[in-house]
Formats: sequence, structure tokens, C-alpha cells
Amino acid sequence: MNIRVTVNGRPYEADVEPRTLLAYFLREQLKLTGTHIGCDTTSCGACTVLLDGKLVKSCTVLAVQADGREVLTVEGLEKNGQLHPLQSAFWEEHALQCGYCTPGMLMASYALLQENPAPTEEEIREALSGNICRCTGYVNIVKAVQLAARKMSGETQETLEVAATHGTSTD
Amino acid sequence: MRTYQGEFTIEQPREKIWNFVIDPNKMGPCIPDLIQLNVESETRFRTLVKVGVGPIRGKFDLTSELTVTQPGSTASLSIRGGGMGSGVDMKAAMELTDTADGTLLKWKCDAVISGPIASLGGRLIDREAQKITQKVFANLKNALDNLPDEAAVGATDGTAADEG
Amino acid sequence: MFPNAFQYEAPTSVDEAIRLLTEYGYDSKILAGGQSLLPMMKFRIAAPAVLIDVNGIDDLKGWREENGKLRIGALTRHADAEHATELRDRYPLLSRTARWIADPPIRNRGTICGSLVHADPGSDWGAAMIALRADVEVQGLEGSRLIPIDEFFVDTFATSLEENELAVAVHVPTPNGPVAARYMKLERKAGDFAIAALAVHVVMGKDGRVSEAGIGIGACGPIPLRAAKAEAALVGQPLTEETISTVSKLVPEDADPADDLRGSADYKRDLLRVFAKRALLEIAEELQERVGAE
Amino acid sequence: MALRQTEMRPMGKPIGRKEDPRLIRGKGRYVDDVMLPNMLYLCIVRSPYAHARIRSIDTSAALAAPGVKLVLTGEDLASMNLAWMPTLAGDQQMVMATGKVLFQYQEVAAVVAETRAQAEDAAQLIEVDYEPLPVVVDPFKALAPDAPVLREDKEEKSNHIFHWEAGDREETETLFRDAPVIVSQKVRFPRVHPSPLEPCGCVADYDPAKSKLTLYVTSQAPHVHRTVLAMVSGLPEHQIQVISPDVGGGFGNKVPVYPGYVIAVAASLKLGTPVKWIETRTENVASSHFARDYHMTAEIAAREDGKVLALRVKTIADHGAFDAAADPSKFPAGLFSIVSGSYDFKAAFVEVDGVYTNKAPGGVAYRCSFRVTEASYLIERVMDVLAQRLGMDPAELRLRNFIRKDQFPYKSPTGWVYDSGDYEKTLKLALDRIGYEELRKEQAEKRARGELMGIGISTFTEVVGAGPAHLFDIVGIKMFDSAQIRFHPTGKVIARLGVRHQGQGHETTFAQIIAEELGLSADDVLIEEGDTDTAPYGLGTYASRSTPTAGGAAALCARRIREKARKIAAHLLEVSEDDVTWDGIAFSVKGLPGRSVSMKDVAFAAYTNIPEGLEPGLEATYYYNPPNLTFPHGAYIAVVDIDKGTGAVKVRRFLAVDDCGNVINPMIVDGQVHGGLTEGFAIAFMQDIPYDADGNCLAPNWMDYLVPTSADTPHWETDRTVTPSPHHPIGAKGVGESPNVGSPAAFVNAVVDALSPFGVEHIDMPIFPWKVWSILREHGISE
Repeated sequence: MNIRVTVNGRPYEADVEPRTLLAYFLREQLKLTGTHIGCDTTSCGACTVLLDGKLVKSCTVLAVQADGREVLTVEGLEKNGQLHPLQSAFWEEHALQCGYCTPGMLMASYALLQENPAPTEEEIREALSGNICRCTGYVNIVKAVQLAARKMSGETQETLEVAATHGTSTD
Repeated sequence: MRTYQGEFTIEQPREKIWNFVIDPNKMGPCIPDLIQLNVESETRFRTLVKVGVGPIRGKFDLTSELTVTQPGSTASLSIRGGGMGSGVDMKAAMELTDTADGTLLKWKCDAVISGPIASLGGRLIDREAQKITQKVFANLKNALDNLPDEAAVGATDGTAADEG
Repeated sequence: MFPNAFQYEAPTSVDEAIRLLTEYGYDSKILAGGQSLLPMMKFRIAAPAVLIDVNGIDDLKGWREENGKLRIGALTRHADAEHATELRDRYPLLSRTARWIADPPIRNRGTICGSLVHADPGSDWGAAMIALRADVEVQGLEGSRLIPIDEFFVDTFATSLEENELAVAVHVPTPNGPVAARYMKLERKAGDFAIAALAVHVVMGKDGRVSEAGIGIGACGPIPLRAAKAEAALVGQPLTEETISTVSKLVPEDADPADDLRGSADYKRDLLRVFAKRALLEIAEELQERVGAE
Repeated sequence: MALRQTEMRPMGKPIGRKEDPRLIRGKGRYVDDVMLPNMLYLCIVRSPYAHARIRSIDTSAALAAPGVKLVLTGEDLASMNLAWMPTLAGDQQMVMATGKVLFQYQEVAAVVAETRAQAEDAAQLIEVDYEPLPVVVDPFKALAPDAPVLREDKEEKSNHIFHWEAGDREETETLFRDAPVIVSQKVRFPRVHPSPLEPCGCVADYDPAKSKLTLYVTSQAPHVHRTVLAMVSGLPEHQIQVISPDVGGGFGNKVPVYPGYVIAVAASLKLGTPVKWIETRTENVASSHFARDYHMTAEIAAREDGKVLALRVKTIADHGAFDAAADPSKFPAGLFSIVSGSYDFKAAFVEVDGVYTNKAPGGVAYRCSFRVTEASYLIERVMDVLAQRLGMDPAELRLRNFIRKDQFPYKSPTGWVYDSGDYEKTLKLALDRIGYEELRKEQAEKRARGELMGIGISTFTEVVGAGPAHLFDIVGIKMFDSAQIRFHPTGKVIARLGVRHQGQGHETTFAQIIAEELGLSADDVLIEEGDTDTAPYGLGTYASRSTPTAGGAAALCARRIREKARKIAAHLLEVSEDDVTWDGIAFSVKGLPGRSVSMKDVAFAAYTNIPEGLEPGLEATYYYNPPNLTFPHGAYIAVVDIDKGTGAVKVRRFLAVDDCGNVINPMIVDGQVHGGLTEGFAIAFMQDIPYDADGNCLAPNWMDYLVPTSADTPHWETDRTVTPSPHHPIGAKGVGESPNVGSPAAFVNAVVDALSPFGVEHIDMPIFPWKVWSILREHGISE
């Protein structure tokens, strides 16, 4: 089947078998290998992307179902050579180790902050509960999402530095 | 392993029932949801059956072998095969005894189901295996009841015991 | 992992979907959210030859209140029910149930009707819709009919839907008075199927006594079950500790759980009792506040 | 917070990781991201039976299926002499079954096709006729005289694999005979699985024109994989290149060579094209190596005042169908004899018997230094049983029995020489930080109200860094490790190591070690691991051994460079070598601190201005054979509340105080601890791989093998003490596994502590809510 999909703002046209899962389409046909595959049972969330702005697990969506729609993957977070605040926050807070869950975690965090710009720890933990991380124990992922939330809410770098030094939150 | 068992009485002479149960051409069609039956010898038949519950649907290719343990009264049916990457092994023992009204058929079936179906469908496979087994013997009873001549009475439902 | 090859159909109207269902019958499956079906297909324990994707049918989207009922279209996702603040007041069980289903991305995809039609005994919506006394609206070649939820579930993964019928909506009665609800669930881990689950929906009459009660049991039998004895004991009673104690002990009587990796049948029965007690205590408190405020 | 990457003297600083920029952009390169021209896909057909004879395999329909290029069975591999392969434990394992299958999900046949989907389609068409055989899943029943013998290939017709013992039986017996107090506890450590997020897989690329095999494989030990492959395949080792690209977690799962790799290699050898095999999660959990599955009984002999005297341990170890344990050759039960833990026992005697069963083979060291987790869990659990029996506070009992600071180096009753430690200090810090006394008060009040709250302590000793070569080898290869450092003329460095990280942050921490030693910033040092063509030989990253071994190699290699650099510096400073001093950043003339040259100057000179008689260039290689293991330790405290209605346990607080010696990067150490605690938490409360009596694996994927999400996981608290290792070049000890080794006992001890007023002394992991409920029920205390 012929499909047209916009991925990270760029239009693609491709021929796919109906049974092709979106995750494989992204990885193998578009060579966007940032989206990972970690399980067979829709349990791990390594393949999480946004489909028309909604968080989905791309191993459980058919590529044909993305026809005429927009997909955002981890490769689409960076804009004009600028890391997304979530990406830099994950780096700063050591929110990744092996990095395999990271793209999915970033997408899930991105979706969360779209809806809830200042989430609590509990809200973050709940929002990321479809994404498994085997390395970090989640503590630093939570911290990174909170840091990104502060960055995105327009706090200046200086305020953040002060907050970090004094170990207090400014919100 | 799961064990299922049951018994029923048919108002027919034992010999007649015996001749039925040891004939693959007659036993074969008692397998439920049969797509295809090939009788390969006097004791062996191969069946392709449709299995499934809800969205879980597939075909099992099963080979059955009849063994007479005591002519006229006890026989066993081993069913082996599989499908959907899984294996099925069943050993059904049948025993016929004379009663005042006709013949009592007691059956007991040990079923081993292996593979993804057993581990993925753990929550339902037990009920399904039980249902299929009971259907085999319900079909058998039905066929025997409808043998020409006498009518039958007095069946009891199958009961199941999980020994797994 | 790839599913078996299949023919993909994407009808844009209910009639077209039904025509395809009629044409392909046993060999076809409806694809809505796909969150249960696609994993089964990847394991190849489900292998429909034809997949009929109903996501493009606009008539199946959205909800509306009509004739004393909330009609929830078949493409309503779990997340829609979870976040619909306008429904929380009169249909509190919807969001309280939805937030327990799997995880956020799965809730964005999976649909309420799809979950009902899939008829997994551990499904959260099964128990909730039992409690709400919902009807499933199905459409076939001869038009549509409503199947009361108690007649909808036939067996594990089996419903009373005909092979060529499509579930187009679920109807939830609009409560007649102040309402409160709880969905109680214990999981082995977040997002898991329930060890046991209980949906409790209570409407309070003007006399301070329960006028309507719905209690649905999940993961404790081949299908979602109704705690009928407990419901009967609840209706017409004030929500006192005594009532709650009596009612909660009756809930397990209608359950039919099995021993499995999640726990023994006895354990699950007792969980239902504990859930019922806790749910009703919370509901009593909430309704008291609500009625007091009015 | 800006990333402090450019600092000099980076040792001990929380530098942002150098590997992150690619990983947060989705630009990591994991094995499934390797896509080569003409690459084919491999799919493995696995046995649905746990034990069955293979009567026949019909591959004709699969061969005729679209896109299929090759179908392989065990018989085909036998004709290539590849049907069996050695395991790391010195056993033989079938690559694909010949004759019979021994566990469910065992490899039976394989299909190679143009696409993944075609390979999966054709795999379905392979028909195998099995004759089921009696199944043995219980290791105790496997030892019964009438048990069916599973391994017909072995000379010894028995399911018994080995008997192993350590310690002094006689002295232990004597102490037990006279002991006033003896406690005994049976404990099972469940069968668990490392389950890294990225499953196993490889791309085998045999190029017939060059006679060279390149194997891209997600491996923790690429050099060992290359050597094993050379041994198995007969290809000359220099014509095999193993590349372990970014690794999506390992935790021990990616140490062994799996049948899938050998099949992919065989297929590529036959076809002369690249062949990719990527495991599904189900294949990962149900067939790749598990961990633990130890059935242990421990007894402690003690005085009435709580002083412990002797320890006696008997264990049955279920190894599954093949002894594929990833243990050093001389240690069939790994380092399990560390079981006397942090306590000063006069004597100990430990026995382990390994057993074959019809289950997946193993067991690997899952975030664990070879069976230390089992040992640590056992002793920490049984110490609590003793405390309970004596009516003593578990913290008090531990303080009374710790090996004292002044006893180090301490020789344990089973022969280990502990390098350093200060157990009392660590525990006291933990008690203080968590507010132990207040918690006990709160608990007493809650108990009076009928509420269930528990506090659990675990004060473990780890043993890591295998190892001294005289003790440790894997398939004969001694367990040293290596580093190679090369300066470029402009003062930048590339360093290659024999280990292979999987998230531990080596690209950062090893850069810190080397930069510290050479007076550079970590930015100036590029770390490269995982390519056997370029990296020096090493044994790999597992068992918390990278910092103790390769970390030592990196530091000593840098010092070797510094020695040569001193000569060049002397030449540049125009003084004699004896007059040159190194202050950590630069070389200067003694007494004239103003006259100095940096390492950058020296590096440039090494290529441009070499003193006469000196070899040009500036590089070195160091193979480091550590003189001893290192012994990290810690004190962990868990606080739990139990729901009396459901039996659910909530971990309210968890504090981990670790002592891993000198810290290279505290941010990374904390991250390691968080991760390990999460795995320990999962093991304590969720994880087991049960089998039914027919050998069906009942938790073959992440629907039933439970891995915790952010919503399940407690918020971890951490702290640290520092007792440097006296023998390690930088005083470091390794930390990756401590939290997994130490935490299960803290969780279980907390739950048992909550229930101890009712006489409960032990609950086996995983502590599912139904287990707690059953106990509450039994004692009439449920809601």
C-alpha cells in the first residue's frame, strides 16, 4: 500500500505491506533508528512516538494507520541545532545510562509537558509508566523532566543555576 | 498436565459401542471443529481442526492413534500434534462396562499443552482444553446415541480435575 | 515481530464496515485501538486474513447524552474517558476506571468498545460497564440492536455479537440523583491486568438511601460478573457502616475466580470484600459531603 | 547548570557524560541499527516441549516459501561441526537440537530470508515431529535415583553437575556442636532474568573475498566472544572481528555466546552475505540465560549474647538444561563462598550442588559478581532470623558482629582476603540519616494501633573485580584487563580498553581517570571500546569488574606514559629527569614552579622534538592483573508499610549508603545505585520465572515477567562513605552491583520485621501481595 506520512515535519511517501508496524517503518524504511524496539507485548515503550500529537507505542500501530498523519520521533526534538530542553535536561541530570529507553522516555516526557507544564513527581511517574527503564531507577528521569519543565516555563539559565546551587526549587 | 474425565451410559450393547470406538472412520468425526480427516490405517487417523477463542484462532494438525488394551472393554486414544507453534498431547483412556441399561463408557483424558499457547494463554487454555475434550466425548455420545436401533439415556456431565 | 500477512480494509462508514464483515466473516477482525489484537497477531496466535480498520469512521467518534443515556461512540479512547472533565460529575466511574487501564500511550489508542468486544475477563471496562448497567449498541445488516451488558459477555474472549455485527457505541444510563463511584484494582505492577478489580457505582435517593447500585467484578471469572446479591442488599439502604459491612461480605459470593500466578481464588474473593468495603466507605463519605453541600 | 566538562583534575567530579549527546538525539548505534547491503534476516524455530525426542523435521515447505534463502537444522550444523558449542562453565550446549530437546524454547531450526516477515512466515512452515519425554523441572526431583537422565551426551548418567565446597567442615561442626544458639533457615533465591531493555542479537557478516567474519553483536565481552567463535567455527581468530556497538543494557545477559549468534555465523558462512538475528523479548526471557535459582539452607551457630561463631550452608543450584553459568572456571558456584558477609565468623562451611533440569540454561551473574547476590541475600536474611530469635535489634546484632576496621586486610573463614572496610561507620551513618530510633518509635506506636510497619537492614559485603589471574579464568583465559593510550601530536588522546560498557559511563569515567593521571580535561580523552580489531584484549564488563580491572589498567597505562613524558619534559625544560616534578597538571623544574611544560607540550614534542635516543610517539599499553579483588560494602535500610486488606507492601523509604572506595564520578555512582536498587526491588517483590510440571515457562515475556515502571519504583535516597581500596591504583572498588546484591535482603527483612510480632521469620521472594495476605490470614490479622 502506498502511504504518505509526515515525520518530524518532513513528508515521506512509501510503499508498505499492511502488516508493517510503524516502528519498523520508521526504523527500516525511513532509517530513523532512534525509535527502538524492546518487547513483543506493548510493555516497554522503547518505541514510543507521537502520532498526530498523541503518545503511542509504534510497535502496536500499523504503518498504514499513519497514512496522512504526522509523526514525531526523537530525531525531531532538536530544532535548528538546538537541543530540546528535555534532551539537555536528560543529559544534565544523568537521566540515561544505556540510552535504549531514552528516545521513548523523551517522547513520553514531551507529551506530558505539552499537557501539564509543571508536573509533580507523582504525575511524572504516572505519565512515564508505559516506558520501562532498566538502568536508571527513574529518580534522575523524574528530576530531568522537572528541570525541563522549569526551563520550558521560561526560567532563565541564571535562575536555574542558583536553584541548582542552593538545592531549592524556584516554583 | 491437566486431567479431565467423565462417563455416560448408552442403551446399546457393549460390542456395538466397542466396534464404534475402535474404528477411526467413526471416531475421527467426533473431533470437534474438524476441517479435514485422513484415516491412515486401522488404528491411525490424522485430523486438521479449527481451534480458537475470540481473536485467538488457528489450526491444529493432530495425529491420533488407537490402542486396544483389552479387547472389548478398554482402549486408549493418543492424540498428538500441534499448531501455532505449540504442542498438544492427549491420552484418553476409555473403559466400557455392561450395565443393566446398556453400556457405561468411562473416559479419562490427560492433556499436556506446550508452547506459547500454554504460556501466553495460561488464563484460558485450561478451560479451552477442558471444553474441547468434553466436546469430543459429547460428540461421541451423540454419535452412539444415534446409532440405529435403540435410544440412549443417562449421561452425566464431564467433570474436570486439574492436576497441573 | 510481524503479524501474518493480511488484507487491510479501511472503511469510512459503518455500513461499509458491516458489508466487509459480512463478506469476510470468520476470517476478518475489526481493528479499533489494536492494543490487544496487534500483540496477539504479532505472536501469531491471532491471524485474521482480513483486518477491517474502523478508525476512519467518523460516526463512531465522540459521545452525546440522549434519552437519559450517555451514548459513547465506539472510537472513544480510554484516554478520552479519563480526561473528559465534563463527564466526571455524572459519570464518575468512567474516569476512575480509565486511569487504571494499562499505561498512558495504550490509553491513547485503546477504545472502550474495543475492550468490551475483546471480552478479556480481566478488562477494566467490563467490570465498570456491569456496574453502570450499560447496553452495547451493535449494528448489523438488519439494523441496530442494544445488548444489555449482562447478556453481552458469553465467555472468555466471546461475546453475543454476531459474526457480521459491529459494536458502534456503549450506552450508559444517566443517574437520577447524586452519584459517586470507585474503581478498585490491585495489580502486580502498574499497568498489569488486575489480580482482582471491583467497580462500584452508587446513586443516592432523596431519602438518603441508595436508589441505584451497580457493582461489577473484574478478573474473577471467565467473564466480568455482577455482584447481584450485594447490589440487592444495598438498594434502599442508608450507607451506614453496618450496611457496608453486610454488602461487602456479599460481593465475593457472586465471584468465580481461579487460582493462578496472581493469587488463589480465596485471596481474590477476599480482595473483592476489602475493595467493596473501602469503596463504599469512600462513597458514603463523598455522598454525605455532596448531599450536605446541596 | 552548565556541564562541567572542561575542568582539569576531573577525578571525583560529577561530569556530564560524554556518551549522552548521541543517545539523547536517537543517534546511538545499537546492533539492530546495523543495516548492511544485501542483509538477510534469521528467525529461529523453538521447541514447544521441555523434553522431547525429535523424530523428524520437515523443512520443505519453508524452503519453498517466498524470500527464503536457507533453512538450517541441528543436523545441518552437525555436518559443519557446529551443532554443539562450549559454555563459559566448561559444559557443552546444543546450538540447535539434534536428537532431542531439553527445554522449552530451545533452538530447533532456523530460517534465513530476505525480510524479517518472510523469515517469520517460513519459520511457521517447519514441521517438527516430537515424541514427548518425561519432564523434570524440580531440581530436588532431578536428583532422585529414579529421575530420567536428561543429558544423554554426558558420560556420567546423572542429573548432578558438580559438588563444590569451601571452608572448614570439621571446625564448623565442632563449633556447632557446642553452640548455645543455632538458627536455621531455608531460603530460595528465585529464578530471575537480567532482561536488558535491548534484547540480544547480532549481524554476522562473512566476506568470502577477504575470508573475514565481522560480527556485530550486543556483547559485554567482545574479545571472549571472538575467541569462543574462533574455537567453535574453526575460523582463524585474526580473521574474526567482533564489534559490540552501543549496548542497550546487559546486566550479565550479554556475557554468554548464544546459539543464535553461532547460527547467524553459520548462515553467513554458507551464504556469504550478512545475516541479522535479533531476539524477541520472549526469546530473551525464555531462552537466554537466567540468573540465581538457588535453593539454600543456612545455619548460624551463635552465643546467647548474639556473637556469631560458625556458619553452615547447603545449596542446590538449578542450572537448567546446560551448565551455562558464567562463572570463572575454578568456581562452579562463583564467589558464593563470600556468604559469611560482613561478620567475623570463626568458621564456615559451604556446599553447593549443581543440577540439570528441563529449563533454559544459565545462570549468569545478573548485576552480580558471580553468585554474590545469593550469598549476600542469604546471610543478611539469616542474620535477621538470628536477631529475631534472640530478641535483639538487627542493627545491634550487626554492630556486635562486624569485622572491625582494624582487622583489615581480613581473611574470611572461606579464604577471601577482604581489602578494606569500615562497616560500623557505614551502618551508623545509615541509621543516623534515616532516623532509625524515631522510626522504631513510630513502629511501636503503629503496632499498638494494629498497623503494620517494618524496617529492614542489610549490611552487605561485595566481592568484585575478578580477578587476580592466578585464581580466575574464563575458558582458560586469565581474568586481567587492559588499556591502550595514544597521544595525538596536538595533545588529544584516544584510549582503548578491553572492557565493554553497557550504560556504566566508561566513555566518561575512564576519560576522567586518564585525564586526571595526565593533567588533561576529560574532554581531551576519547574512550573507545568494543572493537576487537582495535582494542587490546580484555575479558569484558560484568561483575563490577571494569573499574577494578580496566580502571586500574587505565591509570597504570597513563602512568607508564607519564614516565616517558617526564623524559621528554626534561628535554624540553633542559634539565635532568631527576629535576622534573609532576604536580598533576604540568611538569616543572624542582624548586622553580614557574618553569613548566604541560602534557600538551610534551605530546607535541613526542612527534616534533624528540630527545636523542628516545623512541618517537607517545603511547602505551598496559595489561593489569589485579593483586586481589576489591570488597565494596554498604548499609541499606528499607521502611515499608503493609496494607492489611490486600497484603500489598509499600516501600515508604529506602536509603542506600554505599562504600565503593574512591569515587570517580559521584553522579554516575548514584545513577548506578538507583538502577541496581530498582532491579533489587523488582526481584524482592515481582520477579520469578515459574515453570509448570510440563516444563512450560509461565513468565516468558514482560506480561508475566514483571519489570517495574516509574510508578512502581520507590524514590531512592543515597549516601556514601569512602574507604579506599589499598591495592587498587586509584583506590576504587566498583559499585554497579552493590545495590542489586545488597537490597533484596533489606526489602525482605523489612516485610518480615513488620510481621515479626506474629512469629513470622521468613517469606520467600518474590513477595507478592497474596503471600503477605496468606500470612495475615493465618494469623488472623487481616482487615
